[in-house]
Formats: sequence, C-alpha cells, structure tokens
Amino acid sequence: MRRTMMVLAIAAVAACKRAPEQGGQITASQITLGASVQLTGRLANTGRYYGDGYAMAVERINEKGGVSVGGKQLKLALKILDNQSDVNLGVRQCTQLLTQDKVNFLLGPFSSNDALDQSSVAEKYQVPMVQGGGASSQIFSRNYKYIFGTLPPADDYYASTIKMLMKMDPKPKTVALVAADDSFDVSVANGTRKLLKEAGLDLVVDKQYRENNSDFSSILSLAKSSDPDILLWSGHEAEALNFIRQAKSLGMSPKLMYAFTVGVPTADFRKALGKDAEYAFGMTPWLPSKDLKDDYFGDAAVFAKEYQQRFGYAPDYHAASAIADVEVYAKAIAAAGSLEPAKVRDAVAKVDFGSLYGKVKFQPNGQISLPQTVIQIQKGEVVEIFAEDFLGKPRYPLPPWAKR
Amino acid sequence: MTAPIFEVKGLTKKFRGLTALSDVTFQVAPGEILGLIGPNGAGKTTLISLISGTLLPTAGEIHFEGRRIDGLPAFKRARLGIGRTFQVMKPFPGLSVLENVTVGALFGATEGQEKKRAKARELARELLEFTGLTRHAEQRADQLGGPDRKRLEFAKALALHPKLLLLDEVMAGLNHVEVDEVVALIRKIRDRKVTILVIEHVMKAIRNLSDRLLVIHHGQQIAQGKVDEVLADQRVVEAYLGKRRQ
Amino acid sequence: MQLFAQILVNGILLGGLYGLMALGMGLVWGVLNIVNLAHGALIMLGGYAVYYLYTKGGIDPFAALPIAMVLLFLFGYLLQRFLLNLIVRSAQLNTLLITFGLDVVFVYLAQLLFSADFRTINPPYAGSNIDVGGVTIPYAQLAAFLVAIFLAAILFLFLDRTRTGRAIRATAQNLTAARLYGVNPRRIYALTFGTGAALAGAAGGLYGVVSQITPYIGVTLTAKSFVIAILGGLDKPIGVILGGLLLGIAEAMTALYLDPTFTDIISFGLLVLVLVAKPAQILGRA
Amino acid sequence: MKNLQRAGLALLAVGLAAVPFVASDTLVQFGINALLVATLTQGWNIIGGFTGYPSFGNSVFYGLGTYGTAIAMAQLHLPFGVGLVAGGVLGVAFALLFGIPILRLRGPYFAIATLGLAAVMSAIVATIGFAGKNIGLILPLFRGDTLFYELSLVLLVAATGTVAWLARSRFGAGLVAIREDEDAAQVMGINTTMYKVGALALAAFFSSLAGGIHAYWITFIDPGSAFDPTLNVRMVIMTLFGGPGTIFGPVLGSFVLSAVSEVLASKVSTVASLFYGFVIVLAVVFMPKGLLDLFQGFRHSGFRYFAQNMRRFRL
Repeated sequence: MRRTMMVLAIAAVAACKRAPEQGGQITASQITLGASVQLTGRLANTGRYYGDGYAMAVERINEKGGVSVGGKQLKLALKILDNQSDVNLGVRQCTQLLTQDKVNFLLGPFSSNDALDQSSVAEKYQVPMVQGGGASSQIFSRNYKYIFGTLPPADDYYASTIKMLMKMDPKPKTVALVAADDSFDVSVANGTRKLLKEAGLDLVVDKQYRENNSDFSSILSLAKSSDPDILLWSGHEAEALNFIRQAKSLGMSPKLMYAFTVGVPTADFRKALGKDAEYAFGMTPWLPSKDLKDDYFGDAAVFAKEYQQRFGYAPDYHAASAIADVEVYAKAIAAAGSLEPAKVRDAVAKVDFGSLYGKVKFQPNGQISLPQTVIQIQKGEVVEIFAEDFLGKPRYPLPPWAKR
Repeated sequence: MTAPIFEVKGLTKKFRGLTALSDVTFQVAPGEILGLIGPNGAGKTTLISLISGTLLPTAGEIHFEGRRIDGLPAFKRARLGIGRTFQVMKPFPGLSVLENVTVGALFGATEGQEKKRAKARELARELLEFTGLTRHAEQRADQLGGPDRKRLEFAKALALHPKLLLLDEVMAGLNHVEVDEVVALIRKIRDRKVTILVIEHVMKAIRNLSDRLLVIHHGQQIAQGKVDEVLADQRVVEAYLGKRRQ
Repeated sequence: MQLFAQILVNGILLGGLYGLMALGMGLVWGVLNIVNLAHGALIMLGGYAVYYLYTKGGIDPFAALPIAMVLLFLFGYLLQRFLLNLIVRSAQLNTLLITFGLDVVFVYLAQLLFSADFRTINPPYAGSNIDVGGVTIPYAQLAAFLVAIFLAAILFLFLDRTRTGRAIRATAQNLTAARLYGVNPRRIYALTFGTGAALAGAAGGLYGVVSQITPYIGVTLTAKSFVIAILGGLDKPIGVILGGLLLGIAEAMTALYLDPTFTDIISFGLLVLVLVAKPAQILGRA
Repeated sequence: MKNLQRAGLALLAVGLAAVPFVASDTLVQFGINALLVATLTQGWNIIGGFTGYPSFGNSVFYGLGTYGTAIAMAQLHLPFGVGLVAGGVLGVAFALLFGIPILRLRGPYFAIATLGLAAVMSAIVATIGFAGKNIGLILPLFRGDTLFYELSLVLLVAATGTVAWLARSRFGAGLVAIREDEDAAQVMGINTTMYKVGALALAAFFSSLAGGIHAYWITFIDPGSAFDPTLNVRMVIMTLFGGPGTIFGPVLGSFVLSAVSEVLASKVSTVASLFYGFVIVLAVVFMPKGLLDLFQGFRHSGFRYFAQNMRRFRL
C-alpha cells in the first residue's frame, strides 16, 4: 500500500518536471492557434464544421504565404483537441493549450454552453478567443475583454423572418412559438417574443421544452388544436428532425408556414428528412454566394465547392464562421505587428474586412452583427428568400401534409 | 416463581388478514430455559421476530425487565439485552469470524458495550474461546462449515451481553454428537445467568434442556407448563400426530 | 376532450415502444443479474442495422426487423459467451463497470463506422396516419406499438411455455437449481443475453422509424429502459410493457397539462414515489 | 512499520500540496479536477463501498453544492466561503430529508430511487428562475488556481481521513455490518436507519463541497453539467476500479482513471474514448476486485493471481 502511494508520488513529481517541455515544438517561425472542439460525442455532428473549417483556413492562409508580422512572414499552426462533447474536459484542454502547448491564441468550440465555459479560461489567462460557435447573448454580457464571436446574436435570429412575414400574402395573424430551454434557444425565444409583439402578431401557443427531448407529440397535438398561421421553432438539429417527422405523423401543419433556427441550411437535415424537409423555412447568416469575396478563397461559392470536395459534406454557416475566425487572427496579427496577446486583442476588436463569411466587424461587446437571410427548402435545394427584401419566391402558404 | 424477567400478553400478529399468531401469553423467570415447540408453520419464528423486534405485533404487549418494549425498534431491544439467532443463519459473510463477533460487542447491551474496537475485539476473542471457534478466528464467515456457523451465531448473539437469548432452531441439520455439543453449550450459557427461549424440533434435546415448555399450533397457544405434563397433553399429541378420529 | 384523447393515444403509442426498449434490459437484469449499461448502445446498433438493410438493401424496415434481431442476437450471444461470462460471478457492480466500458467502445466504433450524421428510417408510409373520431393515429407508430406488444407476448410465451424458457426462468431463481434442470448455464446465459440484445435490436429499428439514429442516442435510452425495467418488475414481460405505457402516458400528459419542461420531473418523480410508497405491490418483486 | 506508513502518507500529502508551486498550470488544472473527482469517489465509497448502498444519485449532492455556491455568489453576491457553506448545508439537508424514505429500499431499488431523485432535482432546478433555469449561472472570475487546488486537496484529505476513521471506528463497523447483512445488524443493536442516513449525509457533505469548489473554479454552471448523471457512473466505476470499502482504493482508482483518460484525451485525442472503454473492460476481466487487490494478490501469487480470479468468477 505504502509503496503504491510512493510510486504515485514519484510519478506525479516526474510528471511535473517533464510537463513544461512537452509543448516545446513551438518556434518563433509560426503562430499556433489552439482549439478544443467536439470531434466526438453528442455534439460531434456540428463540432466537425469547426475542426474542419479551422484546418482548411489555416492551410489556405499558409499557402498564401502566411501572416506578416513586423516584416517577417510567419506560418500558422493549429492544435486541435477533441473534448468529446464534455464541457469540463473542454475547459481543461483550453488551459492545457495555453499553458502547456503554449498556443498563441484560442479558437472556439461549438455551442453557447461550451463557449461560455471555455471563454472563461481565455479571460483568465488574458489571451484572445475568437469563437464562431456560440451566439447566446450571455457570452457577451459578462464584460469580458478577450472573447469575440462571429455568430450573430441569438435574439435577432427571427428578425428577418418576421419582417418577411409582414410582407406576405395572405398575412399571418397567429403564431405558435416552440423553443428549447437552453441558453441559446431561450435567447432566441425572448428576442422573438419581443419582435412578434412589435409586429402585432398574436402568440397563441408559447411552449418551452426540455433540451434533448425526443417526443413532441403533446406539443404538436396542442399546436394542432389551436391551429396557428405560422410556427416558429428554436432548438437543436436532432430535435428539429424529430419535430418535423412527428408533425407529419400527427398531421400537424400550420396554415401558412413554419420556420426553424437550425437544420434547414445543413445538408444533413435535408438528407435525413428527404422530401419531408420541403417547405421548411430557416435562416442563415451565410450562403455560399459568389458575391462574398474573400482574400484567401476567392469567394464563398468556390470555398463551398472545395470544402465539399475535401470533407465529403457541404459547409454551412458554422464552417464559414470557423473560417472567418481564423481569418480574423490573420488580419489582426498583421495589423498588430506583434504576437502579444493584449495587442492582438486590441487589433481583433478593430478588424473590419470582407470575407467569404460576410463583413467581419465586432461590436463593442465582442459579437458580430450580421443579418440573417431567410431561406427555404424547395425541391431539395436551399433557396434564398428574403434579406432586406425578397431574393426569391417563397412557396407559400404551406400545404397540409396530405397534399404535398 | 420469582418475578418474571420477560412477559408476553395477548400477542397477536396478522399478515394481511392472515393470523400468524393469536393471543399468546406467557412469562419467563430469570435464568429459566423455556422450550417453544410446535409443528412447522405454527408461528414460532414469528413469535421470536416479534420479541426481537424485526416484526411489529398487531396487538398485545411485550414486557422485558418490567418495561414495555413492543413499540421499540429492534436495535433498541438488542441494546436492552435481547439477543437472537436466525433459523437461516445470518453471519456477515464477507467479514472474518472475529469481526463478526466484534460487531456484537461494539453494539450490544449498554452495560457490556465497548466503544473501542480493540477492547471489543478482546471480548470477541473470549467468546470465540467459549464457543470453540478460536482456530477459525481469521476465516471469512461464509467459508465456515455448518456446525461452526451455528457456533458463530451463538458467539455473535452472546457478544451482545444478552439477558434474554432467543434461539431459533439452532440444532437443525446437526448430527447426534453435534447436538450434544450444542446442548452443552446452551447449558453453559445458562450458567452465565442468561435466560433462554429456545425453539427446537429435536425433541430429545428440548426435553433435556427445557425447564418448561410452550406449545404453539396454528398460531394458537395450546399448552404450557412442565415438560412431561405438556408432552403428555392430548392436544399436543394431536397437534404433532394429527387428530385421530374415533 | 378530443385533445385529451389524442394525448392519451400519443402516450400509449410511445409507451409501447418504451416498453419494448426495456424488455431486453429487464430480462438480462432479472435473469442474469447484469445491469446492462450498454443496452442503449445495442438499441442504437439495431437502429443502424435496420437503417442499412432499408437504405442499402431495399428491405422494408418492418421486414428488416427480424434480420436485425438475428444479427443482434448473435452479437449478444457471443458477447456473453466469451466476455461477460468471464466475470458474472464477481460483484454485481462489476457487470455495471464492464458494460459501461462496452458502451463507450460501441459508441465510438459506431461513430467511426456510421459517422455522426443523423439517420432516419423513412419508408414512404412513415408519417401517414388515419383519423379516428378526430384522433390522429400515425401508422408507423401504431405498427411499432403492435410489434412491441407482439414481441412482449412472444417473450412471455417463450419464458412460460418452452423448455428453454423455463430453464431461463429457473436460472433467474437459482443457478444451482438450474444446473439440476440439466441446462448448461454458459449456454443459457448467452442465450438470455442474446435474446435481450435481439429485443434491443427490434426497439432500435422501430426507434429509427419514429425518431432518428445517431451513435449517441443510447445514453438516454439506457436510462429510460432502466426506469421502466424496474417499474415493470424486470423479467416480467407484461409488467415491463405496462411500465412503458405508464411512463409514456405520464410524459405525454405532463407535457400537455403542466409544462413540457416538467416531463422529467414527473417521470422520475413518479418513479421515486412508486419505489418509496409501495415497493412490493407495484413491482414484480422487491 | 506503522509510523513509516504514516510518514509516507504525510510525505505524499506534502508532495501533493507542493504541486501548484512546482508544476505547470495544466497539471494543476488536471489536479483540481482529479482531486475533486477523487473526493466524489471517496464520498461514494462511504455509502456504496462501506454501507453497501449503491447510490446512483450522489451527483445530486454535487449539484446542490454547485448550485448553493453559485446562487450565493451569482445571485446574492456573497463571498465564496459563505457560498461553500450554503452548498454544503443544502447537500447535507437533502441527504437527511430524503435519506430516510429512500434508504428503506435495498439493492437496485435504492440505486434507481437515487438516480430518480438526482434526475428530478436536475429537472426542478432547470425550472427555477432564481437558479437561472436551464440557462445556468455565471460566477465571478477568480484567478487563483493554487487556491482551488489546495482547497480540493484539503477536501480530499478530509474525506480520506473520514474513511480511515470509518475503517477503525464503531460507526464504520456498524456500516460494514449493514452492508453484510442488514437484518442481522439490526438485532445486534445497530440503529440501522440512523447509521445509513449518517453515511449518506457524510457522502453528501463531501460531494456538495466538491461541487461548490468546482462551481467557482469553472465560473459557469447549468443543470446539465451540475447534475451530470454520468458523474454517478464515474464515481461507481472509479471506486470499483480501485477497491470498494477500502481507504485508499477509491483515491487510487480515481487518480489512475482520471490520468488515463486525461493523457488519452490530450495525446491521442479522438480515439481517447475508445481506449478508455477498453481499459475499463480489460480491468474488469483481469482485476475484478480492484487495483488494491491486484497489488496484494500479485505480490502474493504472481501471474497465477489472474488465473485464480478467472476461475473464481467465470461461469
């Protein structure tokens, strides 16, 4: 027994001594970005956009010569750890990245909850974290100085959709709102309630459900019995799939349209639902458009094609947001002319450039502001419908399930 | 007869309408050995469980040393000095024989109770000596053979410093030699001024041991008194041999 | 009133599937005394089996169910025969430990083999329904419910009427007694675990038809099965199905009359209450 | 010999206490986590290992400690010390209140009742506005990992000290007797209800304090992470891995498993969970009685230890 404890103690001491050397590969000739991302586990399905997006951006920037810092061309390096969708592990990995692997700057994980936790580490060590996976307003309400986000605020997700609805014919009157109870979706729901009130729409069903719920039959039956004109939904992709499939099997369909915060832009969503995905409205801050010019990839359309080729699945705004995160560092480091965290942080706060993701410029709280383009699935394709004004023709109103 | 150390009045136990024990009344004098007999299913073990407190009575009273105890939980009765053995023996299987007995010494009747493990262990060793288990002291309880397990039950119960010891069929499954050993052991225990209530099937042993007998049949108390008188009682004979029709 | 009837139907249909999920877990737990934490992973594997049989093999999901069950049976049989049998006589919690490890391995391998993509088993008739007096009854859910009841009935008859089934029940009572029965316990153990896995496979296929499959669905399903298996009395098929129905209806009603965020409070609260208030009566054994 | 042992332990404690001053921040972070998990495991050992009640709901104490601390700090703006006490009180009070009804259940029924309680509490907290609903609470940021580390270490030492006391005290003997045979324990004069509730309260005490420290350290909590049900499985597994009902087994088990999973997570990253799974499966097959037993058994009989075990536990 005693011997065992001794061995443990010795091992612990030995581990201490060796620890600092392990991250020693960093040389002055490169800038290392670190991230703890959900490559496996519950959130792996969306987490992969970040792992793949970061890798692709770093590679491309290096192909284009890297980043110029004080007259010297430095290459980017990337250190990604898989946090297995475990929030606590993510926090520890961020610390490891900063203290042991000595990465220069941090990139973010997917999801608001993970970003909330991980950004505390960045703030603690006063190293910038530019993250493209957390949109909840909570992340940016803490007066942290080192956290930046490239997803637009959750509160405004339905702003463009509601604006569109007011211009539709027939004009909707009643709305059902269904949202999950986690940080991001509560932000969405709160923002949406306000927007609906301003627009003069009548909220007839307002239900919150528990995160990871898989059975929506009660909510659907309730919604069916109050027969709303439109249904606005906010939650996670897995739940959206269940919701739509169960809506079909219970014959629930709002009179005019339904819209979802997540899922609609992703290929996975369309593949899993097949033709049941038709008519679903959604939103995205990003579409692979030729008009989005980029210094490294040409434009967003080219990027989307290359991404699809390389990884075997189509990118959505998560991937584009991830690319933008890396580009933010490239621009900010060049502007700062230094690798000092505080200086780079100030430069990040000041960036203002056009990218394949859109115009990247942070508000004082650290979050980006991008309009959400309303999209709809029509014949298996994602079609742009509305931004400031109509971009495409919506299929409206929604026919009941039996007549599709 | 001196003032009874232990007294049961009108004790009744029903399980969901089924009467397991009905209106049992008896007394036990200090230092006496009372034999409790009856056919299988008569309610003997129920009676013991009611006395030790693992079951609560539906009606009736139990008095011990002038104090009413039928509302007390089992552990309190144990601390007052009522020890029992189980028909299906219940050693602490994963503990050594010594530790099994030590537990009794740690928690038993208040005056004999040892709060310190070391002292309790000393006491336990004495009891192992007394019951002839010393050479098995370090063995795991679940590795003991049949007769030794019975001895362990005794030792555990004795470790409580009981004033009243309830023995539930401690001789079942033993051969003649072993039965004689146990009878001798029970006598030795009685010599320590312990009052004993013994349930037994082995008639020879019970006849040898008991000062008085109590007979239960179908939950009813059908006879009580001197050993020979009770065994000659017509109802007792009928209970054991079945009613003969004329 | 119509809404109430609809919710009741929803709850019953869902509850049948819940019951089927728990059947296998209860059987393995009751007979082998193994609390199989990998049960949800087996459900997940069953889901993938049916998914691939349908999408790649073009076999109707309900026709693919028996095939998936056979595959899962073999898998379960081998798992018990060559791995779990090695440790079944050590502390009961050890089986918990090893099945937890297996769960981790299965989930990882599933992600490697099948990717983290959402998969749905979506035959043309999934989503169609029939209207009975204003109550909508979805065909796929109804079929899933009937399959669940059917399998529970088969399991009941198998345990009650066949020689092998009786041997399994004898094993549940007492291993030594089972030996006297003339059965080879190693085989019976493997057979029982295989049967449990086969039932999990069926549940997985049906789950894919009404919901979706990812490598990670197992954890929640294990927890649900755990609860239902206990409520229903472990290796009592009828009881387990009733337990499933109870949970399904309770969840559906809570979502309607209280709040959807309360479903967990009610279902687990119900469980605790049942356990604390009346352990012996409600449960098959206590 | 005994003194030598004590000296060794003291040395080990001092060595562990020195870690934040000599080691890298990463190791300290890992240390905080490993120490807290070891404390939880040791807490489980009290109710599960000693008393034989396999709780699957100890996460509820951890969660209550987490929330007690977080509510005090984030909503009431009280200092950390007050929060920690609040969390501890909440956890122990819960154990006392619910211990009596659920400790009447035995074996798997107890396990599932505790699991249910933990799930209910998590769901209830997610609907309380004052506790931040399902969105969670944000605690003030504090840059003091050394403090967190030392606090966690003190807590673990206290928990282990308590278990060591159990192993030699009358109270501990009572718990072990309950584990071995509760009916027999009762007629031997053990107030089983009080002892069981006492054991649960002790477990709750250490678990909730661990939760409180973790809350302040991680700065953001929500019901999902505070009442994480997999935490229960981890506690059980780590205890069994090390050796349940022993003093150092649970600590050893949790250190080893934490280290294995951490090394895997940072070195081989994506296949980490696969390896972790295999480690557990192999551990059960080759050391079904835990690490401590393996050490003793192996010293005693070498490689035959494995064969002996195999023969004993296979069907």
